[in-house]
Amino acid sequence: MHSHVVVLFLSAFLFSIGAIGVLVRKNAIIVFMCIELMFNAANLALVGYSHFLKSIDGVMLVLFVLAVAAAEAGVGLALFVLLFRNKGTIDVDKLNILKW
Amino acid sequence: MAKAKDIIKLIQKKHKKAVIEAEEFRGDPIVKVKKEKLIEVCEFLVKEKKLAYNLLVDVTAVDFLPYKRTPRFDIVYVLVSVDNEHRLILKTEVDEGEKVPSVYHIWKSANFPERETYDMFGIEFEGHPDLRRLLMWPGYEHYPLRKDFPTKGYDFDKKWDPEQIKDNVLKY
Amino acid sequence: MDFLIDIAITVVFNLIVFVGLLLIVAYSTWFERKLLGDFQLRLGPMRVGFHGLMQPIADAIKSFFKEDVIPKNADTVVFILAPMLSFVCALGVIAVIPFGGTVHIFGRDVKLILADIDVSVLYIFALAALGSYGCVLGGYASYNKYSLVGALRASALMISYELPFALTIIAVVLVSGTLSFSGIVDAQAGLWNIVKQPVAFILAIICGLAEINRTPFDMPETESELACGFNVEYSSMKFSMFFMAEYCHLFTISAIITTLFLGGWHGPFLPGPIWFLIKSIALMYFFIWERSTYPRLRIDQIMRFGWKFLLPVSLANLVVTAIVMTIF
Amino acid sequence: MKKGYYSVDDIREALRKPGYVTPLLKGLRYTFKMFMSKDVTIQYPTERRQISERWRGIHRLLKENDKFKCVGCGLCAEVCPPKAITIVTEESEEGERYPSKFQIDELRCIFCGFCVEVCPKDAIEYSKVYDFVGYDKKEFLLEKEDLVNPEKYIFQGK
Amino acid sequence: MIKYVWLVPFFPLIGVLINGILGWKLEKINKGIIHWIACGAVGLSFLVVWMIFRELLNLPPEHRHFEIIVYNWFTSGVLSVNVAYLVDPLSITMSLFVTGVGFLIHVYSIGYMGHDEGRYYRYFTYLNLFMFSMINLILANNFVLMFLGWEGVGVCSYLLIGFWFENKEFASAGKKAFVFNRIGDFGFVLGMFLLFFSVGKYTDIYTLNFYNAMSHVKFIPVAVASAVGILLFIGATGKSAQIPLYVWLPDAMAGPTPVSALIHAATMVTAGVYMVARCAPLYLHGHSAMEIVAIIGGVTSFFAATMAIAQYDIKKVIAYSTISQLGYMFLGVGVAAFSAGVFHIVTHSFFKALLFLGAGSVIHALSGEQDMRKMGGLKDKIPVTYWTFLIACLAISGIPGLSGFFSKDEILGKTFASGHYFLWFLGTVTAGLTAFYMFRVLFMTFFGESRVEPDVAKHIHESPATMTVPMIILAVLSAIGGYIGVPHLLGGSNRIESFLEPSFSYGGIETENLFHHVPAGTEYFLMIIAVLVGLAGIYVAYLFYMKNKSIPENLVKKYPTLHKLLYNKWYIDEIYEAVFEKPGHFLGSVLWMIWDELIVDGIVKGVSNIVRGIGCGLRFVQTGSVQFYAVGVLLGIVITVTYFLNF
Amino acid sequence: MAAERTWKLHMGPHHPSTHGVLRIELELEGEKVLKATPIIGQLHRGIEKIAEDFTFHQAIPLTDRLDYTAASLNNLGYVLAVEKLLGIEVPKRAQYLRVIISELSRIMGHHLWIGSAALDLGAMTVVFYTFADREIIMECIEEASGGRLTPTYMRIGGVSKDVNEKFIEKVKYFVDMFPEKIDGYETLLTDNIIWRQRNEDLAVISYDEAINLGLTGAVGRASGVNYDVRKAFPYSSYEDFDFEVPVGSKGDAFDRYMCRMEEFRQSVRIIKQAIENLPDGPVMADIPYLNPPQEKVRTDIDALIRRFKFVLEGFHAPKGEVYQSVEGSKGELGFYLYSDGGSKPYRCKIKSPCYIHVSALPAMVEGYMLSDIITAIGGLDIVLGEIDR
Amino acid sequence: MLAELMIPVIIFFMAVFFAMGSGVMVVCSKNPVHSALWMVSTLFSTAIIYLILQFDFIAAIQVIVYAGAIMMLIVYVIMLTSVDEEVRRKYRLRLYQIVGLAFIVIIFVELVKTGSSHLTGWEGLDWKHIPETFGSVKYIAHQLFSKYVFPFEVVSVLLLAAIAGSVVLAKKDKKD
Repeated sequence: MHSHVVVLFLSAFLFSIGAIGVLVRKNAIIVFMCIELMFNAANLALVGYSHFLKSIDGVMLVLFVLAVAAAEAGVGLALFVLLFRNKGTIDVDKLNILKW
Repeated sequence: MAKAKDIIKLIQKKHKKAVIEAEEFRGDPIVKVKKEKLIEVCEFLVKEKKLAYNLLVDVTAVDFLPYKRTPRFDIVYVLVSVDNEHRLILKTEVDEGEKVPSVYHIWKSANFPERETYDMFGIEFEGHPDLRRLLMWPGYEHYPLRKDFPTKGYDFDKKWDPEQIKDNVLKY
Repeated sequence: MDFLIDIAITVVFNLIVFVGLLLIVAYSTWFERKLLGDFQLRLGPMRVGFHGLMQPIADAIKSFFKEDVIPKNADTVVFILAPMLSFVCALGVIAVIPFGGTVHIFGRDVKLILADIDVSVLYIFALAALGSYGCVLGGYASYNKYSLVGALRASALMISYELPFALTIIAVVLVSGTLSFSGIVDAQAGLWNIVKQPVAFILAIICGLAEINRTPFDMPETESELACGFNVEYSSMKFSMFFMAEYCHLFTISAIITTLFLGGWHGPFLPGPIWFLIKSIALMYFFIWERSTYPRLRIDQIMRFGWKFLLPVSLANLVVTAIVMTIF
Repeated sequence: MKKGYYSVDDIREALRKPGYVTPLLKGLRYTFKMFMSKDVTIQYPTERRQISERWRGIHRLLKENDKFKCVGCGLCAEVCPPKAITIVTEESEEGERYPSKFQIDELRCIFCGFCVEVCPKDAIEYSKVYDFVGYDKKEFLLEKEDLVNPEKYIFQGK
Repeated sequence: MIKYVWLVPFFPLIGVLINGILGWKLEKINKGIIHWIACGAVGLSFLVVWMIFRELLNLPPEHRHFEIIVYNWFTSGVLSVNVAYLVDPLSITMSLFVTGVGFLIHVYSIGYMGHDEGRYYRYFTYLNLFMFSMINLILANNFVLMFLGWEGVGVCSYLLIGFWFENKEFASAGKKAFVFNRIGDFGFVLGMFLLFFSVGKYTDIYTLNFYNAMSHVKFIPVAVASAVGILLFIGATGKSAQIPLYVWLPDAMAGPTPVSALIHAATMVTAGVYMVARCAPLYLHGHSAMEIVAIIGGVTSFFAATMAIAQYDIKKVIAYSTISQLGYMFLGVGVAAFSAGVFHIVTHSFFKALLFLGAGSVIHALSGEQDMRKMGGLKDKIPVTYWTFLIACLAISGIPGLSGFFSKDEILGKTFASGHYFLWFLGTVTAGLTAFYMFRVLFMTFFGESRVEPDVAKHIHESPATMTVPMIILAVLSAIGGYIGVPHLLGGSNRIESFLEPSFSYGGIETENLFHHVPAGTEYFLMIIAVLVGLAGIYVAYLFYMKNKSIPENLVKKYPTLHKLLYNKWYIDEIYEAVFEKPGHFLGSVLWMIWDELIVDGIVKGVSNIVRGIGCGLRFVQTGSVQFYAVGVLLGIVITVTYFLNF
Repeated sequence: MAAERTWKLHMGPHHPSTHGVLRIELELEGEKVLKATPIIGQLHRGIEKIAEDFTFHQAIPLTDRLDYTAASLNNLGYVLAVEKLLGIEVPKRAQYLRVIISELSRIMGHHLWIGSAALDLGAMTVVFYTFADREIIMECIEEASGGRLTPTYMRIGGVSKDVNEKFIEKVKYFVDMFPEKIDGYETLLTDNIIWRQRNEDLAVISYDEAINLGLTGAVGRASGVNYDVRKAFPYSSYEDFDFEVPVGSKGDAFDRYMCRMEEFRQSVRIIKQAIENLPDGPVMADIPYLNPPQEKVRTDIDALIRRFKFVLEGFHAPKGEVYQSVEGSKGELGFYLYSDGGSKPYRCKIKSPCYIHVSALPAMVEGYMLSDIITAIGGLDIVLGEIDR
Repeated sequence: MLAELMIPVIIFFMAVFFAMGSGVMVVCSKNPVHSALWMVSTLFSTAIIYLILQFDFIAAIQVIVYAGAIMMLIVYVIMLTSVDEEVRRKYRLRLYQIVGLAFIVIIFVELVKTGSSHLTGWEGLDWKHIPETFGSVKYIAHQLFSKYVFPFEVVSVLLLAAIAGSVVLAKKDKKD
């Protein structure tokens, strides 16, 4: 067992935790953070494999994931601010007007 | 700078019925008008080109309790014309419990002085947008500048109890 | 045995550097008060020791024995965590700054730098990023409107000024061809970067001022507006941690700019560390001087200045540098 | 514009000319000039300012021939706006009136100078003592013997 | 320099990009930036062309042929098309005057369009786009790239005719131009394909490259070559406004006058002639096509001239004159006098552009008035315009010494020499008519007493320098431009013919035996006849419109039918409407009712109804709760992960 | 449903830049001020009520405590009002001395204003320079009266003591050296782009609005209200001096600043003229019912009796009412006195300029940012001692 | 030397456990700010793991971009939106959430099963075999601007779009 196995385990763990967070938390920002956590788990797996396979490709992908996460954070948080301004809440249960 | 006498004459001419008394003291015209005609006179004072009293300097009151005068208070308005550079002391009489029309809509500078007069003498101004206690705290019962208020204050020796006025302050 | 000596040297060296840094931080408060006094026709601290030399120590003792107040509604854990975070991140910067050449001691070549890592510049940014949590969390945890506004301003300021600062430094990195501070210093052995990058130097000073929240960019604090901003509820040692973090920043930003632009520890006649200190203190002098002279800007003006002036200029500087580097 | 008034607009306009950077540098130069000039601080307890002849410090009761000049007329107590002076007048065997009690509450005193001004006998004057400190309110109630030599209250430092 | 020929279309393209993307902003900042960019782009192109031209002159004639491949555009089976530019005398001559005249008209536009707020950038963007397309058309080394330019100029023409699109009439004029161009283009595309396949079939060389195709055109049957030629010529009639597709050009005068000058007089409309000249070997091979070209050209020139006589709109007269002159060019190329045709393109572009610019200047001075009946006596008020206009009129009338004389005479001479005597006769009559109607315009506009409306009269002013300077330059060119092609007969060496000759002769088909030898005396005679006819035209115009103004009215009274016929342009528009538009409309309605409504819509709506039904069922899944959806995503992940990890 | 976008902030009474114990209740959206309500009264001492129990003479020190940054100006206003009530003329020398002292006070007031206004905006050094210069004025005033902050120099009918040579020397020294110092302040502030950016187009009050809100002094003049009591109703020989009054036009904080900076120069100009043309003569009017001079009291029993009468009973003013104002360092400072013929003011109303200015604060700051309130208050130059009285 | 080898291993495992713990706390914290702080510590621990795996650059970028910028932004927005919002509330899992949790467990098991195929006992960090330049800035930069230049450009366009998007979103309506 090498380090990358541990890293992969950690990755799986964090991914699951993040998914649980997305599923059960009500605060949209925490949901958002949990998505970031899942991203991070994916990054960990990529880095782990990159390290294991001695290939830089995984790391490069991590860079792009970071950039995407940054973009997502920018737009997503702007959306939350807007939501809060207009609706007065960022509770995902109450934001279900997209129904029909 | 027009002579005080001319000013008095002009006001008397235009508002014969409104003026109760008018005199000149130490070079300044002093005119006392009826409370009911106050707004009318004030508007005239602002609009008349020869007078143009566009600056309301002060509003205050004088309490005549020791003299047992029936309209107990004199309300005093000090007016200045910036362009013509002359002054006027305009007065009106009001008894306790009566209301005076507010001149806020003519001179916005009447805002604080009228509130203060209400605060200190208990004279209410009709039409003032925000007639609250100004210098004294909200919930204070007395009117300090009335002549029957001792300079020491009523509760000079009373211990200050923060709990007692806390509610009032919070209400504020 | 060699291993033990290695460890001993490392430990002793670390101790010297951090104790020295703490001393410098402590005395930079004295330095600032003295200088401000002189700029303002006053004397500054005079009572404790000769010309108030013991004043920092007296202050430290005083702040230890002050009552430590934690507001009733405060987020206690965060409230305690914030000053520590701030202070640690401020101290950590010194680890990558080279303040001298190589010294021969116990038969070993010891580099006068705590951690000669090859991504020092990124390390600095990482610490700066974490350090600004200190302000933000401190302001948030205090449960006070003034400090919350201070915290919001701090985070806005940090986000806006990190960017031009980074771009400015990247221009220097381009010129030097390395991300490591010791490499940058070595690259300046002949010609200082201030000559190659004068615009970047000025930009770095401006952004540096904003990074360490000093006038005219002292938005998070603004004692006259927010009554001290994010640290309004802090007292005792926690306050002095913020305070020391601030002065530590003052020194470290001087040290960083010295390293990046003023040739680091290079200089004739005197040994490296001395030169390093002289240059850093000269920069600190400038920062204090400037503080005594200028009023502060308003938050929206600062934002506008940062985004509409500093960012384009630093970007232009970077582009021009890159083009010039490519051509020559 | 009326006579005797002038507009500041053109001064304001002229300010726009120097630009952005030069005035900032000029400011730096000015503070540096001040940095180089002499400080004005006085190291207070050890160093003291030259104060004027008319300084209104703590009161001094003057004596003449080892007796207080004061005849206890009470004008000073009367004129005192904050009522800081307490005076009790008695008559001696020789028929001279003198103050049996002359007390000044230096915490109430506002140092307006009226008492000195109205004293018909020039019996009270101001000393130059301005740093009178104490730990208790009672220390500030000065009796007439205390007022003879107020210099003893000068703060000597630690 | 020749290998940088791609710079020529590149500069206008840059202008298009800058003005097109940033123009709305630049216009708010400073209008100057826009026209500096636009004119600068064209000016730079002109410089490059000039340098290439100089370089070309220094080479021996047989080496004056280059193909610069920029990049491979696309390859599809046997067909490989490059973005490649052909540099030979013909293309360079064309691009030289296109960029030159284009530059002058750009400059002129600064003054003319200066008052147009809000669309200034758009105008210059279109103009630059036109230059880009036109240069592509000219410099293209293959049919596809040429077609790109061909379509591009059509689009620009459409955009610019409808530039003031608030006016519905103008907008529909643009549409009309576009539709007629489309008809022509259809023929052009068909011709292109036919050429491609026929050349491929008979020689196994599948190519659309001009040089390759033309070199092998002699191997295909004459009938096929004729068919190709006719199809291509249909395209040319569309673009160059020949019978039967000429009707759009008079209406195209709705656009701004500089546009009329540039696109509808000097450059775009000559594209057809250029194309025919470019395909010279093809036409020489399929000579019945060439006959048709000549006949159509001659007839068009005559008809258009007759129509021009009765028009009162100053721009329309010039527009018909353009059609007529284009007819001349086609006549020239139709009798295999390619260089003469191209020569006429060049001279015509000078004086016709000048005429349009002059007309534009007049219109500008009269605040938009175009009716000649409301002009008159402008000679002294706008002297520069008058003198330049006069030069142009003299040039177009074929007065010896001016450019029109040489080129026109060349065509007429060659027509005569090739044995088309009737066409020669038509041409000569047309020459007289040309002189007549041009001087009619001149006299009605500049001489006599003023008929200008009083409130307009106050504002009459000479145009700004940006307008007059290009006019003066063009006037000089109109005057001396003909000397590049002084025929042998008059002691010249006809340099343009010898310069252009290599461009037509690569097909391996001899042209010499097409022309009879005409004795010098006959030639002189023909020349004199042409000149005399022209002078007679001028005199008649003088008689009618200066000396005795009642004559035209009397004539109208005397021959009302003829006048009506001429004034209504032989009722061609009405005929077209009756023959094509009405049945077309009917056919369209039928198709719309049956095909569209019933079948197409039926299918579409049926599908949508099915989808809606499914959606009605599925909408209960859509709770609006993000986390519910997340469960769906998780389900997907579970399936995917399970599949990939276990199977 | 929409979230509450605004929040409330209580600025003061313990806030570093409210210049005392002013409290402002702010309603903010982000950092934008939607509503500002000044709440005053925390320093209310009832000076008007106390004055009713004092004789006219005794009430003089009370006025020192109104605008303590320029105390002598308040003195002047009060004694002028009493003199007007009594109808007495003051000797020329006393008038000139009053002018010198009051102009020095005005400079003192402006010194404190510019120092604290700059400190509010973070320019921490200016306040020390101004205090260094203020010290010189303090010394002058100390030389004349014996007091520094609250000199109580004016008396009804004149001034308390004649000045000595040292005073004149010191004033002359100050007048010579001060213009250079003003240039110094301007180097640090006026020219500074940051200072300009913070002040320009801020808290704008138009002419009509200014006059309607009753703004006077530099605040009013910045909006173009060309009203200066020294010019409109000259008192205490101000008509003798050659000076001009600066007037702005935009009415923003920067115009207020500019007007005050110019007033510095004009005050120096007045002091220079007064100190050079200081006439000889007595400094107290010789009126029977006023306090007789000490030399007479020592020798003359009649004077002694007058002194006793003056102190114990005070003088009886004629029945009537007057309003007298002076140009204070903040604006028109007026005293309305009603006398019922007794020896005490029956009613003494103090019209303080800052009081009116504070009432105009909401009109100034609404729509600007949180930081701008600080600038606006700094530009208003308020003193709570005067507002709350 | 044993110690030299052991120290990174210890740090590695500490970081792993710390990351796990903080990850759990991100989901469990009631206060969103605390949640964000735990998130920062997760990211920081992850950065340490990257560091031990010798990806210095990625570690630094992780801290700067993730912990520094993104999380700072999140903290900022939390402060803007829900500082005073009541977080304690009755909570009841819905059916779909329970189903989702089951799915998550499945995924976790699957992932661990795959990852643990080499689960044979600790053999140490295998960072000895990695060439010195592997994770260095220079190497990554070379790769980024040669092999990955197209994704790089695409991501830059994405960021640009994100900037435009967030500006448009955050811009206040002119109407009010």
